Amino acid sequence: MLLAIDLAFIIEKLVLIVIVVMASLVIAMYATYGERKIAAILQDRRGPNRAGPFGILQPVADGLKLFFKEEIIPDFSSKFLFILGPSMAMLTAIMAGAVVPWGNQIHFFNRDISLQIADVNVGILFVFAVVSMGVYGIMIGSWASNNKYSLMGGLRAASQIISYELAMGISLIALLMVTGTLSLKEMVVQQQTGYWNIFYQPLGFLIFLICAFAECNRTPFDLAEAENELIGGYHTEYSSMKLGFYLFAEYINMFVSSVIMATLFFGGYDIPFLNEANYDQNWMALFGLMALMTKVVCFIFLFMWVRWTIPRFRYDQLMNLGWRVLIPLALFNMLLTGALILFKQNNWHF
Amino acid sequence: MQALTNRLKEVDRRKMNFLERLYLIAIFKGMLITFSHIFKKKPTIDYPEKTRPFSPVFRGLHILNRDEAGRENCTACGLCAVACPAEAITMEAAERQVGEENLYREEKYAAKYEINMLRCIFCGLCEEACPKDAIYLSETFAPADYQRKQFIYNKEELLIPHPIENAEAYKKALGNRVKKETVN
Amino acid sequence: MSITELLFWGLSVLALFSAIMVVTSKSPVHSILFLIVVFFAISGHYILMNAQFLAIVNIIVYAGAIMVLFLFVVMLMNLNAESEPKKNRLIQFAGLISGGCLFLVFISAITKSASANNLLQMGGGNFGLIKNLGMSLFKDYLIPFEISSVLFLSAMIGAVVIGKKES
Amino acid sequence: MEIKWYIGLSLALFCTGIVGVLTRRNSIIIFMCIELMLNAVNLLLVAFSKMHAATALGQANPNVVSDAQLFVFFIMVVAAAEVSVGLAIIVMLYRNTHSVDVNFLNRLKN
Repeated sequence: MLLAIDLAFIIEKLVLIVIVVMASLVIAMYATYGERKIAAILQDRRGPNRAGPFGILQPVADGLKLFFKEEIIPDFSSKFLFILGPSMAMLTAIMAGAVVPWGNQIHFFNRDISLQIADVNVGILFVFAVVSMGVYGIMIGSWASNNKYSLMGGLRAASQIISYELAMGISLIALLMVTGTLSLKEMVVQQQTGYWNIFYQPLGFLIFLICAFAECNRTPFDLAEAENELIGGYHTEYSSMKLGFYLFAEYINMFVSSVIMATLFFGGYDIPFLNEANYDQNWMALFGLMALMTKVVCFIFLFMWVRWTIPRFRYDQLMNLGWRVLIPLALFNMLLTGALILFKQNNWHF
Repeated sequence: MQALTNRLKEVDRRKMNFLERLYLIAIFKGMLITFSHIFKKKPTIDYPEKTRPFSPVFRGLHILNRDEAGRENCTACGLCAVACPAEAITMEAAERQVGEENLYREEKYAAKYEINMLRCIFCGLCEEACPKDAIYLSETFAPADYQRKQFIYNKEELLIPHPIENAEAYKKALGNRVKKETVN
Repeated sequence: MSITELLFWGLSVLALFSAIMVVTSKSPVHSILFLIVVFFAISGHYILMNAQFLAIVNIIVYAGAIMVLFLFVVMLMNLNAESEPKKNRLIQFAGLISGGCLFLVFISAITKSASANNLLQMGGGNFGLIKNLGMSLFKDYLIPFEISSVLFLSAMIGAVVIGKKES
Repeated sequence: MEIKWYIGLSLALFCTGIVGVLTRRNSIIIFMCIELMLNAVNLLLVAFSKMHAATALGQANPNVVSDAQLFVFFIMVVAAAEVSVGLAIIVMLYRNTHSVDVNFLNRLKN
């Protein structure tokens, strides 16, 4: 463990961390561009097309604009907490990338380098913990704003995330019963040799997907920032890059949850109908990464597609869906999975 | 009552059955509808590069016309100001001095001519009132400025460029519309 | 000093400092945030002892759920506006003294004990991993586990019943 | 690491919790101090399980070493249940008295 300090190991991990963080930031940046472009296309518009060819430089321009905006910190607000809020939102958003297997091992400088920052054997629980921490950024920021709309947004976000975490956890339990492991890496390896988990857990995936929408505060569950009733929700009082952090955190969350869903249910970096072992290791790792990214892009598109299709829920509808529909459904799914596994162990006899 | 359109739709208030209450099918249908819009033609025009063709009766910002020799047409008769329902036009007349015949077509001219573009409603009545063919509504529109007082256009801003000294700009300012009028 | 010891001392100082801040800070929201830091420090200790499952469950349950509830309640009540009336100095002093005395008594008892210098293997040992814990949880402790689920259910119903507005 | 440091740390945390309970009047903070004490005990239990691991692993039933960690698990379960009920009580209290001051409760009228 930590006792044996291997310098090359540390450098390798540091490089990986930097790459993952940078990649999440860049992807989040381009997710904002994608969001605007997709929204435009779905509404028969053109979308950003001024900055650079096809508006490709638009996120850079947006970022620069946010940087140079005036910073406003409201009077009476706790200044420290006001800054802590967006920082925590950003931190927790980035952290979940630590346990995701981005690809198989690559062979480089005579070393086998795993494309995963940490293969902890409670990987999925780690993701879960990070997700549950994500609400603090919103709550602290909203409370420190000293604004009733912000506070409303924060409270909504908190109760929404807590409610949907339950269903998410239960749907995950069913998945864990199938795979028998909590390590994301092992799950991917299992799916490489067998079938993807979506075929074993279609209902579980649906529940997980809905909960992921809720956890990321995306439409149709974006009540925490419902602009027509709460102005901007929890980030009403925020300006400049602190607002940028909140918006960025949302997109990073979206990216990370897409990666998690791709890894859990769609084979991660697995390329379907291809036996990876037959080909060169490094190339396969690269293609695996690209396969993962393709799946992720599909998911991000789904997120945006849904955003521009389904209108926002009312708050009581949201709670009803969470507590009265999703949790019983997830419990049913769990029981069904358990029963089927038992039957299978008994060779399909009672 | 007779329906105004044939798109009238009766609200279905029957109790929904289980499948309908799941909303999954409805959501899926909605998603398909939005997805189909990806392939639709975009009605948006890339505005500054491409512009829509103007209608022949389009009324934009005013220009004060000159004749072929570059002399101002306006005689400061004040009919346009009288015709203006928004009272956006003010002017002061002056007498043409000897030696200014190449500047002004007639012996009276407008020493000061101002149009408040924030008051103007672009009705075109000034154009109709003018007996001397001096004022036209051009195809320029959407002026932008930083101060309100900049929107009171004075004579220098309104005058069309000189047709001989600055022929190109004159043509451009004349636009399609004025040409058509001259053809008629 | 090895890196483990360094981490131990760092986490301990962090935990103690935050614990003291929980007790002394004026605003309940600050108290809650410091308590979250304490939980993280304790989770760090669990990881040092290779109790991975407990570390992550500690974060999920305490930091992720319980403290969110606390924060939620404090925000609902808007307690910041109301300044807490101080207990009188004498009682505070007495509380501090009695707590300190308890600490000293325990410490002196511990230092006298023979096993105080028993070594604790940091890291290593796989019984803190989820597989082994799950094995014994669902074999030896099945009944307590089920009972605790009933406890949870009753607590949930109880909370709903208490929180309901009387009509 | 010697066990005494862990015992010292847990004791310090525990006593901080006690001092908090004794000196504060805000019931939410008192509640939080109780959580702090529970966590101190949890830490100690895990440390002890780790200490006994070395000796117990050689024995017939090596499972006993994880008992302490399961205790911690159950303590967390009970703590979660306790918090949900306790906070509900505090919210009701606040609704009725508009205060979370425990001194306000020394008379249980009505």
